[in-house]
Amino acid sequence: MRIGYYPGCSLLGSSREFDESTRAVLTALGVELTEVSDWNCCGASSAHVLNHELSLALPARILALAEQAGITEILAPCAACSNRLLSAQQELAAHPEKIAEIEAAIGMPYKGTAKIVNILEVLGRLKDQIAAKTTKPFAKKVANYYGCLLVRPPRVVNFDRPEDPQSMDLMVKAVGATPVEWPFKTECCGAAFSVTRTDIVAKLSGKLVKDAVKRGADVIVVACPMCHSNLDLRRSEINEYLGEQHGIPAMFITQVIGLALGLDPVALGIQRHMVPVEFKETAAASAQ
Amino acid sequence: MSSGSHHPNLETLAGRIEAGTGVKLAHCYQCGKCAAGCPVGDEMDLPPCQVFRLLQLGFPDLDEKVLRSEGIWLCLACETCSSRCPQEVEIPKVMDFIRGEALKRGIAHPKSKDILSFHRAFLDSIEYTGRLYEVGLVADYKLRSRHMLKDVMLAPKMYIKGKLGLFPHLIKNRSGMKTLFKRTMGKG
Amino acid sequence: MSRIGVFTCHCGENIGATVDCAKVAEMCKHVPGVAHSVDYKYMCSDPGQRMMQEAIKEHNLDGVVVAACSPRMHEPTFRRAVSNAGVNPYMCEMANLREHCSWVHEKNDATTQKAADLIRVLVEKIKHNTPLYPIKVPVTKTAMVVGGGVAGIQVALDIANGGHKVILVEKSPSIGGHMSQLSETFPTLDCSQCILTPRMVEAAQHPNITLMTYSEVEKVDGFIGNFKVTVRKKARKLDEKLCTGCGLCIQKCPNKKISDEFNEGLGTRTAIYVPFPQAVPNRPVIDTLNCTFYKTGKCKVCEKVCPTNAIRFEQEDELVTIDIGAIVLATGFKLMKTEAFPEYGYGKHKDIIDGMQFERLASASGPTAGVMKRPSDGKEPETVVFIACSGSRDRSKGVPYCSKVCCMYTAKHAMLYKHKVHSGKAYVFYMDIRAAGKDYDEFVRRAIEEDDVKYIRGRVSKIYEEDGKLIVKGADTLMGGEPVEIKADMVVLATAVQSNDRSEELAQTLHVSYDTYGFFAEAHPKLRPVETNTGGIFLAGACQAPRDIPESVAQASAAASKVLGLFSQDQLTREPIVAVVNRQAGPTYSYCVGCFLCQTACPYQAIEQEQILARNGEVIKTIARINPGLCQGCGTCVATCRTKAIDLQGFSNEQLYAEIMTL
Amino acid sequence: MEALKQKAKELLQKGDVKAVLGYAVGTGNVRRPHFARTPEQVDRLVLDEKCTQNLATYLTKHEVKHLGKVAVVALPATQRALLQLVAERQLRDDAICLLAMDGTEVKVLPSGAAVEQHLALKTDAMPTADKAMIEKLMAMTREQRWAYWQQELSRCVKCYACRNSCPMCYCEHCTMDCNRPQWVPVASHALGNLEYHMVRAMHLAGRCVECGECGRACPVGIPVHLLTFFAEESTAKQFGQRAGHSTKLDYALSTFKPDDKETFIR
Amino acid sequence: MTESFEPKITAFVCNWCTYAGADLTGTSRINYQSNVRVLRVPCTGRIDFMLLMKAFQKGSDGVIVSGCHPNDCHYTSGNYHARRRWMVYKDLMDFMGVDTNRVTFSWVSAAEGARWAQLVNEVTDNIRNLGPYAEYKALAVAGIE
Repeated sequence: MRIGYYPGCSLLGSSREFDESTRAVLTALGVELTEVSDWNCCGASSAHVLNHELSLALPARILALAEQAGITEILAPCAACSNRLLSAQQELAAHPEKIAEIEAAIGMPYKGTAKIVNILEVLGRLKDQIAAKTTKPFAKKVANYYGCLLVRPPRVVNFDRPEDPQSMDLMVKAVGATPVEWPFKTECCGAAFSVTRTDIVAKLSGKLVKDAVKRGADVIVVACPMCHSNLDLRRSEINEYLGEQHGIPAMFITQVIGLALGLDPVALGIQRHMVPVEFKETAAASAQ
Repeated sequence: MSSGSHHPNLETLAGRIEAGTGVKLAHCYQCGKCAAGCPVGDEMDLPPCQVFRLLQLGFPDLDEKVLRSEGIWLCLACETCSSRCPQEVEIPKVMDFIRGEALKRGIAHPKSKDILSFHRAFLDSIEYTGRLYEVGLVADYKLRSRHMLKDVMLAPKMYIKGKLGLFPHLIKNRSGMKTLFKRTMGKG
Repeated sequence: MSRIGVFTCHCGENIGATVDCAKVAEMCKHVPGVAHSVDYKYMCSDPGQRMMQEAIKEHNLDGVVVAACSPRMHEPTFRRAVSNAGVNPYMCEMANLREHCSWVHEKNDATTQKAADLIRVLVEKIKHNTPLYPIKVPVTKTAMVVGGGVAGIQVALDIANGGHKVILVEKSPSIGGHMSQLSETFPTLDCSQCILTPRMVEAAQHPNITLMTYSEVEKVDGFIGNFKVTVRKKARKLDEKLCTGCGLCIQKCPNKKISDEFNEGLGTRTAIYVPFPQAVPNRPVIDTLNCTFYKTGKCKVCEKVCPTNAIRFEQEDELVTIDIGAIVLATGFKLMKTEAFPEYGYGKHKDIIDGMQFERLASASGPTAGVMKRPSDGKEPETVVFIACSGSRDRSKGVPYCSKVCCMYTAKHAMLYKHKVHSGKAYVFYMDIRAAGKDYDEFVRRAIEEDDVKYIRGRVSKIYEEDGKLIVKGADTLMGGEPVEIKADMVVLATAVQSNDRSEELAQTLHVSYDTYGFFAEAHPKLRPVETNTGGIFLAGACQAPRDIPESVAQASAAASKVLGLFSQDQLTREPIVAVVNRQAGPTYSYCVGCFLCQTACPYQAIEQEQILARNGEVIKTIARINPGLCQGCGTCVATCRTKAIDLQGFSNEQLYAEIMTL
Repeated sequence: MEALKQKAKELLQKGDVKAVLGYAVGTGNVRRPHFARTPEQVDRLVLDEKCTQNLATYLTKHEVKHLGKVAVVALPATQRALLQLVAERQLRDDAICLLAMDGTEVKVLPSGAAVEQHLALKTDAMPTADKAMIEKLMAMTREQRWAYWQQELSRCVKCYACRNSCPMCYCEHCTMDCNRPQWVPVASHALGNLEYHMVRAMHLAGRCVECGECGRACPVGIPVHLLTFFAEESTAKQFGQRAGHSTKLDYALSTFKPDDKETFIR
Repeated sequence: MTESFEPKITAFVCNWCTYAGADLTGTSRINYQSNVRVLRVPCTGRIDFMLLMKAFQKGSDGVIVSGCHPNDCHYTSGNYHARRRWMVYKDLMDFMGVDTNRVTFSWVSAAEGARWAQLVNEVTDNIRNLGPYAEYKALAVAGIE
C-alpha cells in the first residue's frame, strides 16, 4: 500500500513519538508513505477562531500540494489536522463558488479530489495483518480514548459511530489487549486550552484519568496529539487538580501496535512521555 | 408566483450569522441539550442555549450581552453539542462567528485576551514560517499575555524528552504563505 | 341536423344589467343547429325550468345550452330538468355568463359578444355530445378491516352492528394490538385490559365478524365495492378447529427461554405460545424459528401431550381470496427502539427502557406482576428519570414531528411509578407539555402537584453508567441552561411513534398514498380525514398519524360510518365522465397499439390489459382497457395516447376540437 | 465480416432463428436490408460504414413477425430501438436476437438484459454535425428559427417516409390518420406540415432512439431528425430519463417527480 | 391595426382549480378584460398539446393554460404529468420558432380569484403589445385555402 502522508506540526515537535511510531509501524506493515512536500500548518484550533477564509485556505494549500504530487489518499495522523482538512474539503465541495478565491490565495489549482484518512482507518485496513504479526501481545486493560475530532462532527468526519465508537477497541483487541467499557471515549479533554486555560484542561482531562483508573485501565490509548499532550504533558496539573497521584500512562495507538509487533520501544518514542510507560503486574498481564 | 427563497436580513446580527454560517437561529427550539452536554457548560456565564435565546430575539442590547460574554470564548469546538442537537444546529460555527463580531466591535470579554493572544501567536507563527513553531508560539504567547512564568518548569523537561526543537521548521515557499495570509486575513 | 335550444338567463340583474340578454338570444337563433333561443329572468326558478321543459317538447329539442351561472353551481339542476323532459342529461351544457362574463366585465358590446361566443362554443360542443348513462357498479357488502388493535376492533364492531359482514385481519396471533399491552390508560387510569378484553371477545363472538388472526394482506385487486383481497393465513401449525386452547402444550414445551414480544423482551415465552393469557382467539401458534423440532427435527412434545391431536407440523401458509366492498386500514404504529439513541448508549444499558416496556413493568399481568423492578437486577428503582420527546421533534433522528401521545403517557408513567414506589423520586425531562384534551392538562398537573413528579424543562444530552447508577446529564432551560445531573436507577424514554414496519409496502399493495414517514395519507387533511385517495379504502387510528386511544376510536367509528354509507346502496352510481378505449372491427380491433405508455400516467391504476382472443383462444392483440370503477375522469391518459385510441366521455377529442374550431 | 457470417450461419443451422436480417449490397452500391433465410443467403451479408439503416423498423411489421424469430445485425441505435420496443411491448424479450459488433468481435445478444449490458459500456453521443446544427439553430433568434423551419418544411410533400422509416413509429393508426376529428390537415401545406412534424417530434420525446433514420429517409432532404433529437434531448436533460436504455418502461412523459423543476409556469 | 387591435385569447383551464378560481373572480366582482375565452376541461392532464396548436390555427393571439398548483391536483397527479408535457412542448415550440411569449402556463387555485383577473389582464396587455400573431395567421390562412 502507498499512501500520502501529512504529519502536521505537532508531530514535528511535542508529539514526535506519534510521527516516529506511525512511520515505524506502517513501515513494518509494508506501507509506503509519501510525505506531502513543503506542507504548511493546517491552522487547526486557531485559524477558524479568527478567520474563516484562512481556515479554508491553509488546508486547501495542503490538499492542492498533494494533488500536484499525484496523491489520491492522504493520511493525517493528527485528529485535528484530518478534521480541518475534511472540513475545508467539504465546505469547498458544497460551495464551489469559493474555490476561485481560495485558488488565488494559495496560488495553485485546487480540485479537492484527495481522500483524507485518519490513522485508525489505515490501521483498520491492516488489522488482520497486525493480528498475524503480533509477537508480543499487549496484554493490558486499555481505556480507548478517541476524543472529539476523530468522530465529530459526524456529518463531516463520517467515521465510526459518534458515541461509543468501536474501531480502536477492535484494534487493541487484535493485539491482545482488553478494552475497558467506559463512558468517556469521546468526552472533550480541553483540547486547545492546553496553554491558555490549563485549569480547564486539568478539570476535563482529570475526569478522564480518574474514571479510566477507576474502571481498571492500565493505560489510556489515544490517536490524537492534542489529547495526548493534555493527558501526558499536563499530568502534573491534573494530579494537582484531583489531589491524587495518577501514574497511568497515555500512549498512542501506534505505539501500542508497535510494541505488539515487537518493534524497538525507542524507535516508537516510548521514552519521550512525561508519564513513564511502566506497568504494574496485572491479572491480564500475568495471564499471558 | 410564490417565492420560497429566503434572504437573511443583513441589518441584524441574526441575519449576518445566517449569511456567514448558514445557521438559522430560529431552528433552535431551546431544548438545552447543548448546555446539558457541554464540557465547559458549567464554566460559561452564558451556556450555548442562552446564547441562542438572546440572539433569537434580535434586540441589540441582548446581542451585545452575548458579544460581551466570556462563555463564547470558552467554546472548545468539541462539537458535542452539534452532533447531539436534535435540530442539527451547528453551534460551534456560530460561536466562531460571534467571536469575530465581538472583536470587530471591540467589546470582547477581557478574559478573552489570553485565548486571543494564543490564537494570534499561533497564526503569526505559521504566517512567517509556514509551520507551527511551538517554542516560538509559547514565547510569543507569553510576551502577549504577560504570563511570563507559566510553564517555565515544563520546557526543560520537554527539551530533554526531545519534544522542543530550538529552531523553527521553515517551509520553502514562504512568500506563498504571505500571499495566502494577505488574501484571506487582508494583512501583509 | 341537431335541434338545440338556447336558454339565456338574466339572473335578475346579475347578468341582465351587463349583458344584453335579449340580443344574445336573438344572435343565437342564427347559429346553425339552434332550433330555439329565448331569454328569461330566472332560468333556475320553477317557472324557468318548466318553460325550458315545455320548449324541449314543443320544439323537439335534442340538446340544450343554458346560458346562466357557473356549471359548478347549477349544472346538476339543469341536467335534472332536461332529463325530466326526456332528453339525456349529458346533452345539456351550461355557458357561464355570470361568473365569467357579466360579473367581471364592463357593460358594452364586447361583453355581449363574449356572452354569445361562450354559447356558440357550447352549441358546437353539444353537436358532438352523445347521450351518456350513469355507471352502475355493484357493491359487495363485506368489509375488510386490516389491523386488530383498538381502532380495528371498533371499526369491525360498528360495521358489524350496522348489519354487514366484516373480516378482521390481524398479523399477530391475537387481536388486541398495543392497547392490550398497556397497564392503565390516561387520563382516567382505568385498566387497559379491563376495558379492551370485553371488546375483543365481543368482536370474536359477533355473528357478522370473521377473525383472521396470524394473517396478512397479500394482494388487492379491483376497486370500490368490488375488491378482491388475497390474504395469507400464516400456518399456526395446528388445527384451530380441534384445538380447545387448554394450554397443555404450552406448559410442556421444553423451550422456555424465548424473548417475549408481548412483554417487549422483558419476559420469556415458550416456542408454542399464545401471546398473552386473554388472547383472542385463545389458540397457540408454533414459532418455527425457535421451535426445537424445526431446528433439530426432534422433540414434538406438544404433539404428544395434545389431548385433541391438533398439532400439525406439516401445515403450510394458505392463500385465501375474498370479495370485499370496502377496506379499512387500522394497522397502527411502532415505537422507536432504544437502540436508536447513541447518546443514551445504543440500547446497551438494560435499565434504559422505552415507554411500552414500562407499561409491561407496570402491568399487573406483566413479567413482574406490576411490581416495580428494574430489568438489570430486579431491584426496586429509587430514582426514575422519564425523558419525553425521545426521538420525536428530532430531525437528527428523522422524526421532526410530535408523537402526540408521549406527554400524556409520560405523566401517567411517572404517576404510576409514584403510586407503586411511594418513597421513589420521579423526574421528567420535557420540552413542552402538550396536554390538549378533555381532562388532560388536569391529569398532568395532578402528577406535578399531587404526586410530586419533578418536571425539568430540557433535553438530556448523555446517559452513562457508573457504580450501578445511570448518570443522566441534562440541563434546566428554565434556569438558563444550568446543567443538571441525576443519578438514576432506571430511565424511561418516551420514544417516537413511527409508522409500522412494512406500511409503505402495504400502501403500495393497496395503491394508497403515504407521507414521508410512512403514515397513510388521508384524502383531505380537514374535510376527508378518514378516506384515502383510493375510493373504498378508509383509515382509522395511528396508521395515519400518531393518535391516542380516544382519537383512534373516534376515527374508527367515523371510518365505519363511511363504510356503512357505502353499503347502504346496492349499486354505486358514478358519473359517466370516464375514459374509454376505442374498439373497432377486426383486423384492427382497436386503435390502441398496446404500448401501455398510458398506464403510469393514470393516477388511479385504472388502466388494465385486455386480450383480444381469436376463436381458438389465441391472443390476437393486447390492448388497454379502462376500468370504469377506478377511472375518475381526469383525462391524463387521453392526452398521452399517440393513436388517439383513448377518449374521455363528456370531454372528448371531437367535443374539444369542435369548441376550438368555433373560436 | 467473416465472423459475422459465421455466427449468422450457426444461428440458422442450429434453428435458433428463422432468418438473419442484415445488410446487402443493392443497386448503385447502396446498402439495403437483406433477409437471409438460408446459410447460402448469409453469404450476401455485408457490414461496413455504409450500413446505417436502423433495421429495428422491420421487426414490428406483421410480415416479419410471421417469419418467426429473426436475428438482427444491430448497430448501437438499432440496439436502443430494440430495447425501447420491448419496453413498449411491441416485441417480446424472448423474440430478440442481436448480432452486434464489439470492436472486431461479433457478439450474440440473445435477450434484452444482454443488450442492456452491452449498451451500458457504450456512450451514445449524437453525431457532431447534428449537435452543431441544433446549437446553431438555438443561437439564432426565434424569428430566424421560424424562418428556417418554414423554409425547410415548405419542401415537405407529406410522403411519410420519415414516419415509415422510424422504428418507433410503429402505430397502426397514426394521429395523422385521425379524421374524427381531423387533428392535422392532410394536405401538405405550411400549416399541415408544421403540425405534422411538431406532432411527430412530441410523440418521440422520451422515445426517440436517435438513429436519425427519418432524416436520411427524407427524399427532399429536410433534417427532420433534428426535431426528434431535440425533443429527446430536452426530455433527457430535464428528467434524466432516456429512451432505449432498458427493457423496463420508463417513459418520461407518463411519469413525474413532484419536484420537477421548470422556470416558466407562473 | 395597432390602435384597434384587440387580441383573441384562449384559456384552457381545469375544472377544479382555475375554473373555480375564475368563478371566484366573478363572485368577488373583480373586473378584467373580456378578450379571453375559457375552455373547461377536467384536469390539465387532459390538455393535449395539439389543442394549443388548434387554438393558434383558429386565430388566437395568445393562449393561457392553467390548473391546480403542484400537490393540489384534484386527481392527485394530473398536473404533474401536464407540467412535464409543457416543459418539453415549450422547448420544442421554441426550437421550431413558435412564439412562446404567446403561451402562458400558470397555476391558479380555486381561492385565487384576484390572481385570475391579474393573470388575464397581464396576458391580454402583453399580447396587445406583441400585436396579432401574424406569422401563424398567415400559415393558417395558407392552410385553409
